[in-house]
Amino acid sequence: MQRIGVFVCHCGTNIAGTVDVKAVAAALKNEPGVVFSTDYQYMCSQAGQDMIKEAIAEHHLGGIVICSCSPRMHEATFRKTAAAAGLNPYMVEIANIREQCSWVHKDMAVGTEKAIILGKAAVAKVNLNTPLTPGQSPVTKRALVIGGGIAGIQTALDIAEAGFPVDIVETKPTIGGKMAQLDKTFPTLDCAACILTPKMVDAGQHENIRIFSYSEVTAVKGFVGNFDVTIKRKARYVKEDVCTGCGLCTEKCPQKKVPNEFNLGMDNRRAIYIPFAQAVPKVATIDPDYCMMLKSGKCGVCSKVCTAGAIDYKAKDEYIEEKYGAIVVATGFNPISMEKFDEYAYSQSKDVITSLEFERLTNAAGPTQGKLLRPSDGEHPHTIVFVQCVGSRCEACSEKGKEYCSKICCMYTAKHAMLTRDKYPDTDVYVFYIDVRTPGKNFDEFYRRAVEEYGVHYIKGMVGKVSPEGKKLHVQASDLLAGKQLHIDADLVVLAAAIEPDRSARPLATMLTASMDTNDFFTEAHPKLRPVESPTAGVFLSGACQGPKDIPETVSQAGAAAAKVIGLLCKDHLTGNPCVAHADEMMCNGCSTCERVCPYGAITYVEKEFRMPDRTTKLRRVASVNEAVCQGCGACTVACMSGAMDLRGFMNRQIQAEVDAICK
Amino acid sequence: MQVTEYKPLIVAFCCNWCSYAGADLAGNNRLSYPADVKIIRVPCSCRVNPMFILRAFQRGADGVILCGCHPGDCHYTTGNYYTRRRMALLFSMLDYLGIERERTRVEWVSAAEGAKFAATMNDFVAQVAALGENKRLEDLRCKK
Amino acid sequence: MQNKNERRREQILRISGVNPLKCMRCGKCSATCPSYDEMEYHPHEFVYMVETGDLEPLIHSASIYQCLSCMACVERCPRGVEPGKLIEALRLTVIREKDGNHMTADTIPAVIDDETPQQAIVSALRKYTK
Amino acid sequence: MKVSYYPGCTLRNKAKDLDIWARRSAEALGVELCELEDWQCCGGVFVAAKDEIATKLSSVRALAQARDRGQPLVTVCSACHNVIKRTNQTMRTDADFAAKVHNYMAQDPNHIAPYTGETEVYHYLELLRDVVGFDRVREAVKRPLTGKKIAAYYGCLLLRPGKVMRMDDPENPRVMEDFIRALGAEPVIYPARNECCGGYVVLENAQSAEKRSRTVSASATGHGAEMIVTACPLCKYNLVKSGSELPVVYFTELLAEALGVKEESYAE
Repeated sequence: MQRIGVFVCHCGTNIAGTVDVKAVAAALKNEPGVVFSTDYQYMCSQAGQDMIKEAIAEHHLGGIVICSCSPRMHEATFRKTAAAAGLNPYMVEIANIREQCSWVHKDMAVGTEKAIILGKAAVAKVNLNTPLTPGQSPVTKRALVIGGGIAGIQTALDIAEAGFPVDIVETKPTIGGKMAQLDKTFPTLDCAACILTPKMVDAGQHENIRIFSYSEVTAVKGFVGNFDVTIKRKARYVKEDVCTGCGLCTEKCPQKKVPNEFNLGMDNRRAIYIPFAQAVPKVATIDPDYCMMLKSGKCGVCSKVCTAGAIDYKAKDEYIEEKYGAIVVATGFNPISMEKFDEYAYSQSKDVITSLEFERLTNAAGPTQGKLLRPSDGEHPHTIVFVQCVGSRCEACSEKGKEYCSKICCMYTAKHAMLTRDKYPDTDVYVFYIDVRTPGKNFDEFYRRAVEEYGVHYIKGMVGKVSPEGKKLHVQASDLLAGKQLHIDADLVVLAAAIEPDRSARPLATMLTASMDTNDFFTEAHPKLRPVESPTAGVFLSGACQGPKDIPETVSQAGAAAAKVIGLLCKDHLTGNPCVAHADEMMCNGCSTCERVCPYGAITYVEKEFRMPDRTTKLRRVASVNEAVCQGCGACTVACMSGAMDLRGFMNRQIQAEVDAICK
Repeated sequence: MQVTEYKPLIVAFCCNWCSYAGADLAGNNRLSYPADVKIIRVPCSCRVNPMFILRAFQRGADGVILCGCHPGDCHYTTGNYYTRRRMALLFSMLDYLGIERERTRVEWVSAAEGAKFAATMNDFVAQVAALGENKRLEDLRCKK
Repeated sequence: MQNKNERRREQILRISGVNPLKCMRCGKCSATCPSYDEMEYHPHEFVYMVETGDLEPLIHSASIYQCLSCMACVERCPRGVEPGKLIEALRLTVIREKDGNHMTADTIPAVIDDETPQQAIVSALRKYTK
Repeated sequence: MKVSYYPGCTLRNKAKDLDIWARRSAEALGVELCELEDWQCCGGVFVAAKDEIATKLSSVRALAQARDRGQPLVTVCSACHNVIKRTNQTMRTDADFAAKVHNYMAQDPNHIAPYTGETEVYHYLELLRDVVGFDRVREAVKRPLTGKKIAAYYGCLLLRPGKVMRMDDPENPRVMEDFIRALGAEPVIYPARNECCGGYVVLENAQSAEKRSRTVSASATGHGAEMIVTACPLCKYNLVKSGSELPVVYFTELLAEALGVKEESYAE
């Protein structure tokens, strides 16, 4: 039994107006364990706190109950008070007799009676409290950024600038991501490469940044401040530190028929390649699926022409292990496959393309050197139809598309339409839309310019079918405002394909025990107040892996994620929450149920030796909670069938004592 | 002879992040509800072991209500989904034992829904009061 | 009158299983409808008119007999509204009422020839009569 | 192997040849089509309304009979296939509907155990693709249709609703094209192949059906087809009636011709 002190606060008249505080203090005096009980005008005031400290010392109190306002208000205050008096801060319980009593009841007798019961419940709980000490863990002062698009680059640069080392892991041979493939950017129409490539160079040259390109994260262990990460460096068959990026090999390689993924397969590259001129690192990579030397041992041209001697056909995948304090996910997005939308004839005609393909077709570094030419015959298209929302905003159970709005399509389509009309005024441009969504600075103005200054035909309605007939694409569509079914013979049809998270995100989320929504976007810790943190401590989110985003939003989120990482890495030690789950190993039956319900992956099972009553030892499998990872939700405590799992600070016994006290 | 009005005894479990804050907000806005409701704070609705609810009924509670974050808004991501499933099972078992469905309830109350909290409690108390005392599971040995 | 309209609307929703509130008004059903030009009211208008309860014009319109039941609108609707099923339910509601038959056995000989497959006749009777 | 076979009303009358060639070809491919006893007309169209019970009973009877025989149910006519497959799906997924059907069926003199969607329903083309295999068809071909440019016409009934029919990609199907390739001919892919021919509306608005069918045959002609092949008697009727320049034939006729069993069936 503890020696308990009870302190009833008047809160001016806030409590005392409806609750007879003296009666409460008197009634609680008789509760088991209570050795001291008093009331005071303002417990949270300096005088009130001093009174508590004195009482703790004078009466050798082992636990205190404050009957006052909500614990959400002053629990932290009174815990500090207790600590200052040498009492463990977790020996403090609050009975909420203001928000949940005096403020919601009008009758003094009723309020007083309820306040006494709430006080009794708190006394019953504190009787069972045990001193708790939060654990401390050191912080590895290095960050990992997974994904080297604009989100990853910006996050890495911001962290590096703050003085912490950062590693970027990128699966492609170069950083740059989707933004490197874009031509112009809305709403200012500055060229994507002009604003991105300097950042890529900065990242490549920064003393605090290491870039692991052509690499993947394959395993993550540990917890906030202490992640152990395995990174697979895929064999690129070119020594990264020796290659000068001169590009001679990429001109001499005899294997010319490799679909160029950077141009979305609209032209070819060689088997040894540098994705684009401004690649970082500017190093060649051999594609093992097409290299004749790797496939059949016959060729070796690149090795012969390489003056630096960088080619290494015998290279193997390498695995490196590194420690990190924080991990930022920046795995980005991809347009969805148009396979299930063949009413638009994407797979039946080369002249039906996606918006990203259109982006390459208008890019000076693209397959047509920036001339807008039909992929089928290289002719200038004179009628172009843009179809919005292809695969976005589908019903929830759709087998074809996504339920969400992809957010960026309205704006990039306005950009495409405007640029087309600007460069080729003889071209008719139709945009079929359901809604034009332009919430963003200067966005709607931009869209209006497309209509008013550039004469883009915006038509409210959807395209129903695209029929390739001869050299034309017969487009059948609704014009809802005119009440007509339109039939347009187009030369080019551009589909605004919905975007989805990169495929690598799902396995990565499993490794990180970071949660995802049903669309495989990473879930943020709080949708409004913690938008760049994952619910898993130490894992942060940057860019479109968290939801569809345009470039300005991505860059702001990238900076925000970096700020959170810097805040974490600045600390030498992390103080945990001591109210975490704890397994009684003697009771644990090793069933793994708790492991499965834990949303944080905080529970693992370990084999442990136990001494049996007959003096033999037995190896048993028992649950072990990582206190640095556990967030204290208690899901495991209820799932545990043997009753071994309990939650410190909210133990089964404590809650039952509260129930009993209330029901007495 | 004095006739006392029947006052039901209601135990409310509220999760720390949404519903407890919602209850506080009801207080801040002075939205009254019957004093019969006594709130117990838990970190998450999924911390509520069915045992606690059975215990409350055994000790003479007339109704038990469990409040958590709205589905999808759980501070711990998935806690309230566990709650929803567990309580569906528990309530059907209670039903089998003869505890009326109306004596138990799961309600999602966010931190912004002070008004909903008060309205829910008013409604629930009236509902339980209409049923009268819970005698089915009550253990008289626990009565003083 | 109000009641009759409401009853009809309720029946249409019930037997079609369609929820017109799912419609996001994109017009893809009407974009895809092969009978568009034969109709006075078009698939997206059907959905909206049933949603708002504006049934009278539809009931008296020849449009409801022009649907081919080809299910193109059902297939392509991004929201799973299934306008084709709604039109069918509406037509059934009309033909089930007194004197609602749109076609009778007597009128069939005039519209068939020696080659007309039986399938066409039974289908038409099923679509246009009770 | 043995499969249950549902010919349907039109194959007994106006489209006898569709039926005969299907039977002959199946025999040549080692599949025995066991015609259901006392089958009744499927009604020609699937009535989507949930409260239309009686109109679907004949399909349920056919399905139940196949189930009792332990055989999959095969249809040739696109319309029958559409009705029976969709009825089967409804029996599987709509418990309320199935219960009402059982109440009806319980009054049948030859009452059978309640049917709950156990039977697999194949269109003849699916049978060729999934059970026989197009490779086996290719091997069995005696007179390949080499050089012929054939446009497959699916119409609407074979493919839609895609979620229920599960026959092929409803927007870019390939089963008939693969079938044509297996016979040694060259398929012509044209966009109108999954558009409706006008269907039963030919009796209500002949002009509308004519327009629809013309669109289809013009599209096939424009893409260089020499012939249109279909699985549906009504499609064939509408296409021919609208004055298609191209000959319109049933897929079973082509199959019988390639397998070398066409003359035999003429002899009958």
